[in-house]
Amino acid sequence: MQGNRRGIWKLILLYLSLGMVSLIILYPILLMLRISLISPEEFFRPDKALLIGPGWTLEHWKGVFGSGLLWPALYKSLYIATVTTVMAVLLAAPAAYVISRTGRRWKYILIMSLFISRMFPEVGIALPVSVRFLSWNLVDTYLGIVLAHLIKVLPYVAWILVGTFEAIPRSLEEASFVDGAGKLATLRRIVFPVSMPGIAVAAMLVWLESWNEFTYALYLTVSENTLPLQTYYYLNRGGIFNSAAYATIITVPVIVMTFILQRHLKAGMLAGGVK
Amino acid sequence: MQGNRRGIWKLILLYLSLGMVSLIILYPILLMLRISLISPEEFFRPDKALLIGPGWTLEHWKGVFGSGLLWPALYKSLYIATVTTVMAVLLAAPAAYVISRTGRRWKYILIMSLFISRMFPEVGIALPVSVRFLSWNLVDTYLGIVLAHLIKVLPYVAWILVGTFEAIPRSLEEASFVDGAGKLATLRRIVFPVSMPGIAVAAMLVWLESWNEFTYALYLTVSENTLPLQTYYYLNRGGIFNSAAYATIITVPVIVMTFILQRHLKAGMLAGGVK
Amino acid sequence: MARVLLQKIRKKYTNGFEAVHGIDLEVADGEFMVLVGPSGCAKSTTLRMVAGLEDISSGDLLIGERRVNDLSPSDRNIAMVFQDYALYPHMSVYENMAYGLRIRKYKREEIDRRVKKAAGILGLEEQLERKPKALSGGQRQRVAVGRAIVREPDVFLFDEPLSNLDAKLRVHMRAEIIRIQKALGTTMIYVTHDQVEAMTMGDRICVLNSGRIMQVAAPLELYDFPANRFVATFIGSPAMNIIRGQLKKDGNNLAFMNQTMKLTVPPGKSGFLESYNGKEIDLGLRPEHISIDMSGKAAADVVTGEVGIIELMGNEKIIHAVAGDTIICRTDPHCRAEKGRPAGMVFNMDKAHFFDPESGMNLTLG
Amino acid sequence: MARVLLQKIRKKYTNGFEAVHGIDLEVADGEFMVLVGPSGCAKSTTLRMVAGLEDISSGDLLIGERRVNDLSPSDRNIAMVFQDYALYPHMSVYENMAYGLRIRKYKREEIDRRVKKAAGILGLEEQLERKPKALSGGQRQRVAVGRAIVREPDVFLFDEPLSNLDAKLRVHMRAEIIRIQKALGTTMIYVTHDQVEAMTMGDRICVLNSGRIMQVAAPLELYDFPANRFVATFIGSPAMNIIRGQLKKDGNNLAFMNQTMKLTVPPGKSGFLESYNGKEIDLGLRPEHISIDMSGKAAADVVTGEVGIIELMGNEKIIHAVAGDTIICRTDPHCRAEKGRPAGMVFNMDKAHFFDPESGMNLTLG
Repeated sequence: MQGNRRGIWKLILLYLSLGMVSLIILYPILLMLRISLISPEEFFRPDKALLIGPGWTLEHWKGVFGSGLLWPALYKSLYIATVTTVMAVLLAAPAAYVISRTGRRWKYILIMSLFISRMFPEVGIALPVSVRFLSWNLVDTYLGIVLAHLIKVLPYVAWILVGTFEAIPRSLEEASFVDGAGKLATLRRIVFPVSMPGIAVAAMLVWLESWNEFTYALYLTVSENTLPLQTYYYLNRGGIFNSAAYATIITVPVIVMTFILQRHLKAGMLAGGVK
Repeated sequence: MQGNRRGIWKLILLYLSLGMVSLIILYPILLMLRISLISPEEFFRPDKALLIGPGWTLEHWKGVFGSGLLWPALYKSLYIATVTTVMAVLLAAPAAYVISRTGRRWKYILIMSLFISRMFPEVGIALPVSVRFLSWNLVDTYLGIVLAHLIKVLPYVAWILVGTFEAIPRSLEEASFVDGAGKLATLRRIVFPVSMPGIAVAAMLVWLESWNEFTYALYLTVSENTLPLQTYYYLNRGGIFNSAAYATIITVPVIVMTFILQRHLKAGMLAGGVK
Repeated sequence: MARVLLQKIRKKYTNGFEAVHGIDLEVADGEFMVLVGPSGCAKSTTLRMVAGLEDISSGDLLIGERRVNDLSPSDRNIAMVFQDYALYPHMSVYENMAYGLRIRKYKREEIDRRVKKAAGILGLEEQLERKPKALSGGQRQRVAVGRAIVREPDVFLFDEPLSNLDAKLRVHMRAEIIRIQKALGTTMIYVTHDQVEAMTMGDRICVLNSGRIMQVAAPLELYDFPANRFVATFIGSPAMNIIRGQLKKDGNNLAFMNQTMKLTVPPGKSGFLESYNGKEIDLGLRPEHISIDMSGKAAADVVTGEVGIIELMGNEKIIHAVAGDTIICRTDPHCRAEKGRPAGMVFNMDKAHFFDPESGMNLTLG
Repeated sequence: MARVLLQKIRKKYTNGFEAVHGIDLEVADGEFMVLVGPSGCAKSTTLRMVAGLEDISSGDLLIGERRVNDLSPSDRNIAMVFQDYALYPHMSVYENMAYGLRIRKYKREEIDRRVKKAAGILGLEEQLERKPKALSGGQRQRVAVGRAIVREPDVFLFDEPLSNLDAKLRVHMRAEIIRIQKALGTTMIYVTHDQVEAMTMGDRICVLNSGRIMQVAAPLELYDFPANRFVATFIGSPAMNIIRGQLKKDGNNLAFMNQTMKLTVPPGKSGFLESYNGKEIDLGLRPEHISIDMSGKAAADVVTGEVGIIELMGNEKIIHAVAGDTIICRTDPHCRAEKGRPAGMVFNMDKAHFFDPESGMNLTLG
């Protein structure tokens, strides 16, 4: 039951919604950027105009860059996110390959551990984890946070990779065997190249997850902050403008990667791919 | 290429892994419970035996129940989780139904907003949100946290519900039309009953998500804490035993719901269903 | 029970695509009409317009004497069986059948009587309390039919209802549906893409192509006297051979000829073709009207070709032989034609059809 | 090029299920052998055991003179075409075909020569630089075949390679595969579930059922002289009629009779059946060997039944008539039999087969 007029209305509604969604997504980002550039006088003026308006300043950014706190935090965040990503892919890929070739019972275990690790309260889990890490001298170390992040991301990297490997028909490997290649040559020349896009997506998602992570870092850090901690640290002390500058710095690679990733996103990948 | 012996080894390996996974999941929970029941002397003894061993006490629990801080926090957490769930389902269901009956372009918008809302750093988004809420007098109110939680959960409730409604073939509705029912009667007598299991799963997942949520609550709360905040509050002040008791209280409904949910979990639902 | 009349029914989508180009069709009261055609021919769209599930862009749709264009599906007093059965999964078989009656506020006893009667007709008495997922494919199919017949509607609409069943069950359900339709005498419009199903079931068949009606006729009439080249090649498997050539006067008779063959047009058909003398024309001949002669003797109406593909069906052999075009013959399974070797094809020209190369019209129907 | 010999090959899974029960089969050098059977008959499992993709539980598999049971697929010098083609999606057509040769460390010029030659045979010269996803279904199929032929293996193994193509392309590719196999003279084992494909392609056909060989024979021999009731009903569509009855002495001849019919056993067949006098037996007759006589006269070997389902195919009519059992006849499309009316069925007893009711063996083969 569709007519010409209804079709046009639908299209208008569609673009309106598209605009609304973009606005809702864009607005807090612009607001964040603006706060990092607003002068305190303007910000605390009762009848302030937030997004547009007078009172622009680079003071806060100069403060952030000059304080000597940015670079260690940036380095730590980059280091942890990158090491977590490499470790997660190296650990999850072989397991995921085996699971994708084995059967339903393993997949059930995986999906359950994925579900449980996602649904249990982080503040609850972080406490015994940090108590344990304390006795292993892992609190306030890079390794400690990497391990905590691995607990968090491993099930879902495994899940994305199982999906990726499952999409490779077994007959592809069998054809390679019949063509004369061994198990290892088949992995290297067929399975790995074909699953490369899925692995790349999984890696980028893990990297973002670790880059953004807040709760575990909060529990496991005493001295050197990561970027998200630094954001909260300033806010907690009323440094709202510096906090906004830090939040902006965190957001830049997220926007870049989102832009790259959105072309590769499929509903299936989101099965494990969406946080 | 499978033989009898390999089959048995595979089975042993399977159950070993199952045991390992259970242990990894169970261990922090038991540790948490134990910390809430251990005497401080035992806990701070250098050669302490953590999980088993002497020094059991109910002191910390008595403290938690007697402090007068538990009941308001529990009430606030329950209230927020429940209101968020009801609102999320009521808002998302009609939109999800329309999207499931419309087409790919809407689904793309939904999946993108889902992805973006999941991948953007919470510490970054929470800042402009709380600045905005400040000027709307929503900071430190129940409504403020509910709204923040809705931002977080709406895309993925919508995603699960779109999946649920999509699984209902359009011909089912058409059959009902031909059978003489109107649009509304069809929704009430066919679509709604058939999609009930999916709606229930979505509701439970939202409830858990809101119940566990920490970052937004941290940013938007000044006086009355939710349970996760209370856990962190004690920890921050060195009250590790009270913190463990709070964490245990948070975990109880999570375990119950996980137990109920795991039977209904399907890979497809996890598309949006896993946090 | 009522006739259904489609008058200049058109369907044009928002994007400008015209799916149905103003078709006229009358389905008589109590008639079993089958709509058949290749995928994309708009047979389902046409059915859904009759049901009210698709808007009609222009034209008039009459059920009985009522114009129903603007009525909702629920007000047209039709019943429809869907390809996927569309059973309500949360209701028992009984409730599935009773739903339409409950919506229309029938009395409880009347509902019970009608459902039980339908269950009796369909052999579903034992399944009434079961949920659809506990039923076999054939039983689900029956419930879908049952849901249609309890309503005692003016018209049944069936949209490829058997395509999800296996071959054996399909043959059985075809007979069942024919039996029920004849017993109830309800007008039926039945959509299928399967020509055997169409020919087996329909009182008349309406062949559609790209939203236009190609021919409406009884099954064997369609096969023996196709109105045009489309129907000729769509109905029948393997398809009718179509050979391009020219008509030329050859003594008293007309002859069909091209580079590889010269065939005499029988006197009975010559009359219709006089005006095509010297012009291009398409010859159509079914595979079973070409026999293979391995004696090697040249005779009238024999064309020699090289044997290509041979398909062995057990009871017959399908031989593809190349003589300019590829010509398909249906022969005895013991025919000794061999791949790559020459074979003589005897054309039974009494069964030949001639089509206008432009319009595709069958010129020999008179 | 080599013969393939299966000796008492068994396949038993870890869970105790025995899929293949010790089968013996010899495929001669250069022969085109088709494995056919219903789903679950283990035809694919058998092929995969020959390929080395499934372990052989016991028995000997010989390719040429070598026992290859314990060799990996890569060492058996076989090539396989998979149902889903299994083309490497990240490689071009050229690289797909060259992969097996590269793995075996052939010289670059030799690889180039062989790939170009195979591309020539298959008409893929224009597609060599394309990726599989840029190809049509038929072209993908060709690449899969090309990948097999560049290797110049001892044996080709084809696992339902045409089931993903549409009917028209399937007929064409069948001919193509036959042509290539004959040209190269390579031994071929070809699995299909489609009996027309089996009969059209195979030099010989091996009919499998539940992991046992039912019959190995040339196509028409299989149709005309089935070794047992399974082959009789599996090959041919509609299936051969099987009617249970008793043999009794009737004057000089044997007669087959049950409650609805009495038929004379022709003298040529009587000899084999003497020992079944007075015993139960199954009569088998193909639908095309029963004709319909509407004259109503009772005569010898005529059985009267009530017409049930009528399927109209265009060139023929399939009539299901009930006379005790349901009997299926293949008749002229203009046959005037009508549903629900009686019809006389004339049994051509010269074409009849008789099967032992217990073992199912064909007793009239001699």
